[in-house]
Amino acid sequence: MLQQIEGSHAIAESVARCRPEVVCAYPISPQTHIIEAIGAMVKEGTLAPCEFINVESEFAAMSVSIGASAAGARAYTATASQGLLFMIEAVYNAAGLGLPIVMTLANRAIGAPINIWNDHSDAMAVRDSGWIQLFAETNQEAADLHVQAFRLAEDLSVPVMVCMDGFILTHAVEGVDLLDQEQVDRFLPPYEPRQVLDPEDPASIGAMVGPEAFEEVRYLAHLRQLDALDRIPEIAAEFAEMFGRDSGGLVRPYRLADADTVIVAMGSVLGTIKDAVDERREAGERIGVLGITSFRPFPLEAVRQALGARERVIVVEKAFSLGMGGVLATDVAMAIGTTTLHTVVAGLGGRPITRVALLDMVDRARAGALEPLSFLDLDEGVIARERARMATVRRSGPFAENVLRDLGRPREDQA
Amino acid sequence: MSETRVHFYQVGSFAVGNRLLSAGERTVQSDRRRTNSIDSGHRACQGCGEALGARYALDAAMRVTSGQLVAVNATGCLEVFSTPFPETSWQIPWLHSLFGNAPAVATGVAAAMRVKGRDQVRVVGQAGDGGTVDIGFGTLSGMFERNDDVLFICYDNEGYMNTGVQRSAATPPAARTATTDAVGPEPGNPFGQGKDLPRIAMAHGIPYVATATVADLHDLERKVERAMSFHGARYLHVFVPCPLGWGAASNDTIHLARLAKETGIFPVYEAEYGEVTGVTKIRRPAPVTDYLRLQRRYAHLFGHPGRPDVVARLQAMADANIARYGLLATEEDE
Amino acid sequence: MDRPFAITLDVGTSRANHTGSWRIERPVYVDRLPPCNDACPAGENIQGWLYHAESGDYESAWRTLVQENPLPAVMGRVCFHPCETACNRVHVDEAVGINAVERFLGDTAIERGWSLPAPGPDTGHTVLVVGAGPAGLSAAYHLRRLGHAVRLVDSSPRLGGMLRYGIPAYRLPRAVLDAEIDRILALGVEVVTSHPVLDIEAEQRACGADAVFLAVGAQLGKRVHIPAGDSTKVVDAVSFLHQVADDDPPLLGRRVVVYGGGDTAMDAARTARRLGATDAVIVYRRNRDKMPAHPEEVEQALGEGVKVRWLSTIDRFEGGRLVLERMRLTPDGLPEPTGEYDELDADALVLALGQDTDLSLLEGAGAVSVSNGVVEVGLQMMTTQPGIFAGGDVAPSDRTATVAIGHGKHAARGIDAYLRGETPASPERHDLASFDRLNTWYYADAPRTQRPELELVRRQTNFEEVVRGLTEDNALFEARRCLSCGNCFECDNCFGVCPDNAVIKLGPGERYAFNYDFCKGCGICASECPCGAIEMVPERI
Amino acid sequence: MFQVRIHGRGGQGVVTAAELLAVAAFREGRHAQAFPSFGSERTGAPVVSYCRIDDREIRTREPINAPDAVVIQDVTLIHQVDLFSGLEESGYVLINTSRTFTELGLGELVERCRPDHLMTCPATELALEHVGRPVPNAALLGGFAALTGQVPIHAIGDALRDRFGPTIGERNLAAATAAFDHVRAQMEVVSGAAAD
Repeated sequence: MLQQIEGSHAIAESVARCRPEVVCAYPISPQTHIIEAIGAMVKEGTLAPCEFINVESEFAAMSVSIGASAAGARAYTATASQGLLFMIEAVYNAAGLGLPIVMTLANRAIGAPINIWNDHSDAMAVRDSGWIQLFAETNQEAADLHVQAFRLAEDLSVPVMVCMDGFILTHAVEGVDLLDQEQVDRFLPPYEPRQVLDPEDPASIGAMVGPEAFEEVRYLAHLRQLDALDRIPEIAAEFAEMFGRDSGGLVRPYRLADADTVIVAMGSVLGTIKDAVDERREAGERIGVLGITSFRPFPLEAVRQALGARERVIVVEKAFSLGMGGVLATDVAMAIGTTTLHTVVAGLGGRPITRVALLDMVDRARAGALEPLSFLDLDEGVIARERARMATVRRSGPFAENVLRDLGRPREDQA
Repeated sequence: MSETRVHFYQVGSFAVGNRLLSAGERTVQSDRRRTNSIDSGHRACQGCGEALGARYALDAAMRVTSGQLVAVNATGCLEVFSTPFPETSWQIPWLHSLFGNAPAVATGVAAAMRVKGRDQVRVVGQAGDGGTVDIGFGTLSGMFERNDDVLFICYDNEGYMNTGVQRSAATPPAARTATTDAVGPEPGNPFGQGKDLPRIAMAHGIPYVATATVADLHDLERKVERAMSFHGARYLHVFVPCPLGWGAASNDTIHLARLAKETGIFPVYEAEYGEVTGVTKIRRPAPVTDYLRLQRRYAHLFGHPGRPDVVARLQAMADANIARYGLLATEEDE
Repeated sequence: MDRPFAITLDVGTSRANHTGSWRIERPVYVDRLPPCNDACPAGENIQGWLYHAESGDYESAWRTLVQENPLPAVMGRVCFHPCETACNRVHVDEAVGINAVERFLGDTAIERGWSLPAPGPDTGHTVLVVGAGPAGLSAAYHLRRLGHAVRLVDSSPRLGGMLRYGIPAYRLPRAVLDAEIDRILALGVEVVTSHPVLDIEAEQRACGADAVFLAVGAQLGKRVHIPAGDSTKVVDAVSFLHQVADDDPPLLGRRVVVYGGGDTAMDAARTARRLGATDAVIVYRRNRDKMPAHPEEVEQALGEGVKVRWLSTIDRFEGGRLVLERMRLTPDGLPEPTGEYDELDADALVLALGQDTDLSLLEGAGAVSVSNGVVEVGLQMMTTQPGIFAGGDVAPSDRTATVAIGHGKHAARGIDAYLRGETPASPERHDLASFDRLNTWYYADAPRTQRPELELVRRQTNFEEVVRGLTEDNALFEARRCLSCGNCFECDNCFGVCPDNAVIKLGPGERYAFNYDFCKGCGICASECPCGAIEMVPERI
Repeated sequence: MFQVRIHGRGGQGVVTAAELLAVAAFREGRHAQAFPSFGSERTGAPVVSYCRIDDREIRTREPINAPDAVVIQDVTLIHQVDLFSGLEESGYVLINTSRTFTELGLGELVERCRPDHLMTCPATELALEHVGRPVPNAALLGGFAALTGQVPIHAIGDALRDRFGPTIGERNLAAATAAFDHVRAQMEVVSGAAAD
């Protein structure tokens, strides 16, 4: 039923209809509304049976989920940013143990400096953890992806992280067509664990594995990720067939035909990018978009096919690897080989990514003026002044505060 | 002449079993059908107190629950020596996740059992002292505070033995560890530090808290049984000597645990809902030196010139325990 | 099983890892000789019968007991129980009351009419036993069990020797003695009483015995010369007690002095009290520490109002008055005269200064070597004349009934070997289970059960038995105080304390075995074995 | 390159022995590399350590599968561990024992290897005598020096003093020297017998 609803609540409703049995909650913006809503449903009894556990930290949230999942329960939690980092040891552990936990990651920047707004740094920090990471473009897709995520996780016995942009999606109130309980039940069978703690069939889960087998264990985990490359489109196709709606999949091409320039991105920014591309298409420019839904596993083949031999590919991403550059771009480069590739880091810490800026980016690329790694809307002045200050003052202090001071100065002081 | 009638069984209340005891009065460990929750072939040191403590506690819990038990284990010696691929020593459902999260994982297992309608399956979380009082403390406190239905057992050997004998917040004063060397004016672990976790647990007001040692099996098993009679968060702190970390003879493991209790170094008691309800009295009082001298981690306190002042402080700590818990038997007790 | 590779493991898999390879020492189960058994002159397997008594199986306990000693009810009263002196429990609280339990078993056997084991198949040999005291009775019993015919002769009209004629009835009721003697005779013993043997070889020839056991005891009271007037009454304790036993007590008067410091002196003084003496005074030349009488005997005598003049000798006895010389102890503990004198009124003086043997019956047997008034014997109690054995007070040893019973048993075995033409093998003796091998923590604290005693008033006037027996509860309690030194009693400690689950419990009565596949040799089992029945030995190479 | 494998039990100073050997070689201006094997085994379990000695820089990090010498600290391992795996016929063996190879049931080894390369040394007894504790490793290094000639005894002494300080170091060196003499004497007997 289509309704105008806050993103977080849409997720809560969607997750609830997946019949999670253990839900762990620890507040951190911007995911808090999700678990608040689920908590209320458990408390009032509309979601039952379900254990809603107010834990004392994100580390405990993931740990409780691990225990619950290993004991055969469908486990769910949500976090963001620092919370994800605080639970990171358990995040890796859940994947290593092959426990099909589903977690919503309301993407948010990582401090210091502390910042509650959106970017993808948190997701990138657990890129190699063994979790499947799916990025939602809209709240509709986010809601649908959660249903698919439980199915995928439990099929493969791999945890799945549904990434949705914090605030931009979680706090946006827009139309979402939520599946009803009957529909979800049709799509998502009850959880049958691959391994479970059971007094009737005891086993030791979580053994120490030495050099003799560790590599194989890791390779098997990798193969499971590769299996997911098949399962993700299959599940999306099944979903589309059942509910008549495209959600999920590996990649999401947009107006790629004959495009010589393609912008690659993940998450909510794709909408804005599509608007910009439409504008240029109308002007006759051969430009298109490739949205990446499955970041892990990374669909190398799908990206290669989608991008083919383009004149230029611009990767717009909300995170980067300090001292190196684009994270998504590196993966895209791996897929497309020699095609000219630019990384544009954008929207860090919640900075708006505007169509104007995007178009400017495209222009510069066409003009050969776009660096292999560039930062969208970077305030060059601030950078220059801070660098100068650091060059002259030994105890220059933390540059985060300096930048704030710099930006806070009266306008006439700025050079 | 008055004759005292004593229910007397030669070694009844101290030894593991005894042919003269009725089956119900014998320990779980005296039973040939005991679970052996942690079985032969594990790689613990010779004379490992923790391996012994784990079997004692879990076998007792297995009996109480009729085998409906799941154990969650923190990283540490117990985990490493019991489950190196491809061999596990555990005969019960067992899960190891991380060093600092065993209480939370146990909470998750308990929640799953409850939601699945399998309330009869009980959950034990277990860790060494590092996994309990240090890195696992946050999750443990959370589990306590929520009163989750988990019995958490700390096997306290007073240090990080798995990594090569480093100090933990359970390391006693003056003990030498790899990170509190026996050098300088205050050799060994400093005085005035460390956590008294059983008392912290009591402060949470949880249904049951108890301390025990591997030297008193009847007491330990009774406490496990008592603990399992409650639902909610329960805590059992078991004193398990470590021959390697303490520099003690492998055959002295039980002897040391006994001395720790008899000297007052380690008070043995139990508490319900935050109030002490029972104390295991000292049977044969002994000075702390009897206990300390058997351990190389205290060797710097003895010999010439030795540190009688430090020994006196340790004795004072034991005396304080004796006074606080009333550990000395009175006429009435006898 | 379909488990995720490596991360999840099936139970029981660690048993593939044989940690026995870690071991440089291995525990082994041993049996050691408990000190009680070691100390028992009668060679009783005390721990063995206590083991049965602990579980309340008194008949098995009694049957184990009478393998060595056919007179438990008697010995449970009169034995001075060196077993209890040796008992390791002394170092914990008090010795186990072995003697009391023995008496309980003996009394129970009489009460329930248990029979001794049947005689062995007839060997065709006959053995002459001279003297029906404890040594002779013991020998007769063991000889019958070995299948030999026994001819038991005694000079007195009734059997029992010193048990009957030396030990007062308040210590050994005659009914008990008779019951146990009758039980031996029921095995088929030819008894000849009131038959003094004057010539041992003639006696043997006359009855055609193939061997002789000589156990005539030491029946002659020692006398010393004490200047005494005609009107004074001086008797020796052996005769005095014998007369009392024959119900023909001499008249000693109201003030009786007993001279000597042994158990016989105590018996004499206490008997005198019972016969109506208002004053029974023992005169002894040294102090209480040096007194040879057993402490509990002294205690009981004092409790009954017997008085003692310590450090005194009797100088003379005249006109109803004894003159005593005070003594003092040299640094070596020997009494020496002080030249100071006391006086003591007395109607009679009983000399209890020891006994001698009457070996005149050996005068014709020239090959039997006698020295210092006793017969020389070898390991199997054989004298220097083949075929003639001797034991009890006539042989060199402590003169106690328990020793005599042991002699009788050894002699019977020696005679048996002699008659078969064999050399008896001496059984293997285990190492002693000394106290330092025990881990006494595990034994419950339990003081010894005191045997109830007759009220003091009553024992001054009659010969009722002073020390009463244990109730069944008490006997059970006392038996369970046994530490089982050196021998496994299945306490399950080793089975419980092994961190590697490497001890196999074999089931009731079967004890345990080590699983050396997994034993790492830590030694906890040996340290925590209460009774020291596990030893760590270096691993074989 | 000369490669040594040392067998012992957890807690017996097996790793220390390899390290001391490496330090001794280093003090002689040679290149050396000592390393342990890691496992989940604890006190008492059979363990091994390794040492490489060469005149050139040692770059390889492979495990030692074909040692030139095997040192055995604890004879009780003989029937429990494949102690001589990968040992060539020309290899050296030094065992802490007062018995002979044949008495130890190692007749097969005696058949296969050079008699002057198979030596025993009562290292534990020597340690008790000179050091006062049953730690055989220092004495065995002395025996190793005599047997293989890879490091001189004075370099062993340097390593022991470095590690244990002058007092305890000297005591260990005394044990090592006694072991050196013991093995040397044994070798002379063997070579004398060979000459006969």
